[in-house]
Amino acid sequence: MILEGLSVTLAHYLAVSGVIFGIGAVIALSKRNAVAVLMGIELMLNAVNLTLLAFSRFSSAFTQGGAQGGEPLSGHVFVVFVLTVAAAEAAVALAMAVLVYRHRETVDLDRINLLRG
Amino acid sequence: MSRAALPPATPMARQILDHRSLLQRARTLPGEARVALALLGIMTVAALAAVGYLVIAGTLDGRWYDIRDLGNGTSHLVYWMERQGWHPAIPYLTTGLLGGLGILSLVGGWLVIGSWVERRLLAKFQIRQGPNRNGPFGLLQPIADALKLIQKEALIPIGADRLLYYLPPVLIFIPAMLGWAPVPWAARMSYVDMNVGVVYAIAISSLGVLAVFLAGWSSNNHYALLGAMRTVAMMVSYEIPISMTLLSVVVLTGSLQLSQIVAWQQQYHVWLIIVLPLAAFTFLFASTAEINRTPNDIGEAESEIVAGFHTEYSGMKAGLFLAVELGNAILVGAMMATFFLGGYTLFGLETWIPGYLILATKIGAVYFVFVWLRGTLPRFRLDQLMGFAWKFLIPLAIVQLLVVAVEALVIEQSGLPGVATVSGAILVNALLTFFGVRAWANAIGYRPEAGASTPILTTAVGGLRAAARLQAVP
Amino acid sequence: MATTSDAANDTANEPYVLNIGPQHPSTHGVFRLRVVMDGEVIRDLDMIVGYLHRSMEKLAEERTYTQNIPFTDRADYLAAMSNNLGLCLAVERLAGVEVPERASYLRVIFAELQRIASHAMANGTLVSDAGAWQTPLLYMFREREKILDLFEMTCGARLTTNYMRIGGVAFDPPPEFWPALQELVDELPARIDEYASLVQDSEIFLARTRNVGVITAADAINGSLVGPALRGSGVPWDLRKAEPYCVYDRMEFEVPVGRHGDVYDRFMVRMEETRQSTAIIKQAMAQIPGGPHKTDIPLALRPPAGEVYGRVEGPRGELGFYLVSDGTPAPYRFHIRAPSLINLSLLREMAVGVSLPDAVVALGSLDIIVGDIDR
Amino acid sequence: MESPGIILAFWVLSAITVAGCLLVMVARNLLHALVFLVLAFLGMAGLFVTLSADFIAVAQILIYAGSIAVLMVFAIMLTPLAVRDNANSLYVLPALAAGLGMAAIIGFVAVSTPWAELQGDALKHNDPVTTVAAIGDLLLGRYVLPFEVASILLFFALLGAIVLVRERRNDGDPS
Amino acid sequence: MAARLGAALPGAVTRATDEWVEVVPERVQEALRWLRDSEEFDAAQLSDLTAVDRHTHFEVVYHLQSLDLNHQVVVKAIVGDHEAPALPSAYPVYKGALLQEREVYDLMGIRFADHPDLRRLFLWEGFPGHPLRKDFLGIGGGQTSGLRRFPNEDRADPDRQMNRDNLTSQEMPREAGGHGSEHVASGGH
Repeated sequence: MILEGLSVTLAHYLAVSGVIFGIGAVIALSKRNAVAVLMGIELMLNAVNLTLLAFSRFSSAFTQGGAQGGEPLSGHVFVVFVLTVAAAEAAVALAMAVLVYRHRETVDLDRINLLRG
Repeated sequence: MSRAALPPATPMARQILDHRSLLQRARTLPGEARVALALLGIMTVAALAAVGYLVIAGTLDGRWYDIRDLGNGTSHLVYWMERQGWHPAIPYLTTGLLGGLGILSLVGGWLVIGSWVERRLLAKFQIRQGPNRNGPFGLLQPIADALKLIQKEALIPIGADRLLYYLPPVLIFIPAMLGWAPVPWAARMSYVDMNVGVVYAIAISSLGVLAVFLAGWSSNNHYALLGAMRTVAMMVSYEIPISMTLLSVVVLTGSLQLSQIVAWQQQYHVWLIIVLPLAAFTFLFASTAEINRTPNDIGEAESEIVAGFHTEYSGMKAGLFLAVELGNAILVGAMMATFFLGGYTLFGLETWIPGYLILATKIGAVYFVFVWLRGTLPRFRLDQLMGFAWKFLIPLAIVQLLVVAVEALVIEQSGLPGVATVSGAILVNALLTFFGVRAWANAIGYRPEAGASTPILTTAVGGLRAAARLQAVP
Repeated sequence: MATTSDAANDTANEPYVLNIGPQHPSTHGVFRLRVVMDGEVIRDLDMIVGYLHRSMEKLAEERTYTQNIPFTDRADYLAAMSNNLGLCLAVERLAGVEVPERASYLRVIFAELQRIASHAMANGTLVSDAGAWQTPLLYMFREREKILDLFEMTCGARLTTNYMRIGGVAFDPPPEFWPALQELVDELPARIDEYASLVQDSEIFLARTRNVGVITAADAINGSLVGPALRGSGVPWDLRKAEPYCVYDRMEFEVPVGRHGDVYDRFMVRMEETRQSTAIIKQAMAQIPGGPHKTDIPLALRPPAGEVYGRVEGPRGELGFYLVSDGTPAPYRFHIRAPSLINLSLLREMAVGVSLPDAVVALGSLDIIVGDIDR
Repeated sequence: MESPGIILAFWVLSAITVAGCLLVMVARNLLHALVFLVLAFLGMAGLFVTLSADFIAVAQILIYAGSIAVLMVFAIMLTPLAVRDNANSLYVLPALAAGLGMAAIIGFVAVSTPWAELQGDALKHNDPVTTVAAIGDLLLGRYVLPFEVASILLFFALLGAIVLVRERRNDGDPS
Repeated sequence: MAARLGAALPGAVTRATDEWVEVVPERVQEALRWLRDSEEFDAAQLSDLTAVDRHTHFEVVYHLQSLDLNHQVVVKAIVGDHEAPALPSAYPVYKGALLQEREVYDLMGIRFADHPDLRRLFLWEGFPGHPLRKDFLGIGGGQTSGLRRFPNEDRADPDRQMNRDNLTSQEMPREAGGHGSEHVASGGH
């Protein structure tokens, strides 16, 4: 087969996750619109999820049912928590965006400089 | 003059029976053709009888050519391919393609027939004829419709966002098709019998929201945007009661796998609609909201916002939206049948009748209910619908879930015979449904509007003073 | 969507303008509402009419009185008989023409048939506006069809009947008419009950129409509302009782009056009126005498100089004809007091601040006919 | 993981996901960006499937593509005058530098670290396992405390969001 | 009736017949209010409002109806200025005058002072002339009745917020968001 010898390893997943994390960071840091920043943050969280799942899948505990003392699916559980936090964070952040818009009529983060007075 | 005596409105069945055009046409056929037709009919009956005998006698049981289970055929194909020593990807891909084609053709065929059925049924509800020009009983009408839609001009509104305008008709089709994956058509016969079937179904159904929103937003039309926002708000709200009710089902049956849910119903010889009537109602009602059908079709309420999110679509793009609407109705019918109506089982009859036929019948029944509702009921208002979801369905679904959790525990672990525990659960849930619904409706301030709604009859005339006098009399 | 009430915000937010019409399923014709929305709620409303304006009143000044009767068919095209009747009564009063008794009975029968047909349409479309996909509408059309068949039988036209004449009616109905009419009035009460059972106790319909579009009795009177819209608000005002024309003083019937003034009451008033109309037709059929159906009048009728305001209770309420004559065969001034137009006076009050579906239902409950609005 | 299907799926899905992320970055229109974001989320869900995480994949679709995307839709629609474009701020170059730096570091660590002890027989093992039951056991067993904390967090997030955007009640005339 | 009205509002009544009362045009609103509020006449409803062009002057005719007493009162106001007729509005007294006065303004050209929303009702703003006047013999100004668009329909009054934003595109200013084809104008903006 053409694909022989092209086996996918943990490093592949980690690299992809790193790239996504980097792009997410760029979006989060460079966008003006609060919603766009939130998109970047969600992408970064996603990248972390991918890392967690990859480690979970590639650890020997996964198939040996925790014979070496590790829980095989701890990574999955962490991801569940990350999903939870992401959902909560998205809800609150978007509520804040709406609120800020209502008071300042912009969600341009460069112009929201309340603390500057 | 001749029109003065219109035929009175007759019941639907009578009208169908009175429809003699096919028989009349048969009488005008030449003699040979009639003989040939009769022979064909006799041969069909004989073949069916033979197959039925073989099935009942058990000589064909479990073989790949057993017509009761198309899944057996596929598995035999896979075994054959593996015996040839081919690469494992080939049988995998083959079966995947076969199943995909099967589902696509089935759903496609159903779309064609379903649109005819809907129009005919609605016509019967509305004391009119319905499509009856193209082919016998107007059966070719859907094809004519499709041809008409295809050759229509594809308009793009000025100021529309082109990318987002072209995407949604396609996007919305994807979840409507993907949703069929976990449906068990018969024992061992589903496209992917995944472990997380229920969650998958919910997740896939939530994908359609975005397509609807994009369609409404990109059209650059205020009706479309209003319809899109209404649909999105409604879908998001009604996902919660749907998830809650499906959670009750999952807790009771102890599995997220659709085939296991059907198996549970088979094991206890009871449909879940009997065990969980409230959940079944919630699911049906919330589904009508999810798929935009009467009485919850506020997203495309034609008397208010014309056609809602697909106002600006023309030609086949509009056709795709309409097809998806119908396809979603069938998909919901399949889910309803699987979760609450025993799926492909029919109290033992599934041994004799192919399971997919039973499931199809049940889907048809649910679809009939949808058409019936559409032919009968007015439409809710958005705030009423939202209030109904948040104030009524969700609290009741939560209570139901708690009760079901206890029942599941009892059924699983009490060691009592299943008949006793399940009957107890049925009783408890029926009581909960009856009293819980009434009590909660009372608690949130619902009072049925009975009486006092007929007008006052008077022979006096007058103005404000007369009006005050009339209202003063109780 | 959500906004605060800050003045700054209000000016900053683009108003969300929705054009309902001129081509829209719930405007019942080429009628246009320009609505400023805030989410689902209507903040402002403007009514744009005139798409069907034919300047009937100007055209009428160049035609004889008889030649003007067909115009009235086309003003309120769902109540042609009542419109014919209104004009004929006004001209007869102006010119002092006597009407044979048989003609008066025929006029009552046809005007009441027209009322049933028109109310059927009004209530059917109202339920359609509330979202029932045409089923109730088509049930009501079943009876309307039969009434239109009777019209066709009598005068050859179904919609623009042009049946009444100054001094009587154009034709005596053919012999087949009476058994057909008898059959219709015999089955009508049962059919109306069937229709009512389909709709009036429907929980969804109640939820959509109860306490929606409420007009108080005082507002309804002050806003010049007439017909079922006025009676729905509780005011027992019906010209057939107040100043009986034709032979209404010999008929026994009751005036239905609503309790709350909401959309549902207007719907129910119309339902009850169809029942009362059936009763009136039955009485008229029993009482109708023989004799001529028409007085002969000169081809070019020259009423004496003067003015008259003649009015009848049409299906939509008081339909008035203000005629000024200068002694020539053509009216000097010909004004139609159109109930559809004037009933819209309170639309803005009804619609602003409620949600769009409520406004649509409220508009439907006023039962407008664009031909009548625009003339 | 040497089954050709998985290898193909990995590369295709990675390409889709990364492309989606890049398009989010360059899209001029916020709603276009949202569409690409959903694409990236779906690609990510596919990657999760290749890691035998069926439940997490479906949850990813449900929560990210289904819910968070819709939340963003609402946020975008509720701020109508806000610029609907996806413009970059002044910090674009530093951000690019930082992001690329992070990606480079993670990539370097990922590739250069010898993950030998993690690449035993486990990787040859492709049998799908049912993760739902196991995750459930873990959530209500070992991780019950974080689970409860998460539920409280969700509750307060719900509460906070409602309180934040609640409209001031302006009784009286609505116009 | 004329006597009673004259007694209540001295100088308001100019002429009276059996059928109607003519009042001074400037005081018509006052007279209507008195008629509405008086116990004796109780003219609660304005059933009809119209006008007649008498070549030299306009007659504005009010048909008032008492529902409780079941009688009709006809009030007329003779507006002498045929070029620029004007009259106080009946709207403050009767809400039902809203559309009827707009109709009279549109077709006869009589301006009603303090009417809240005096725009043309059937015809578009800018339509030359008022068709129901006796001296209106055809559309002048080179315009025909078969216009493709209704000119200035949406620009009637720049102060009204509703008109201002009629033809701007919703939230996304794109190339053709302005007043383009009829499609845009009627398609739901």
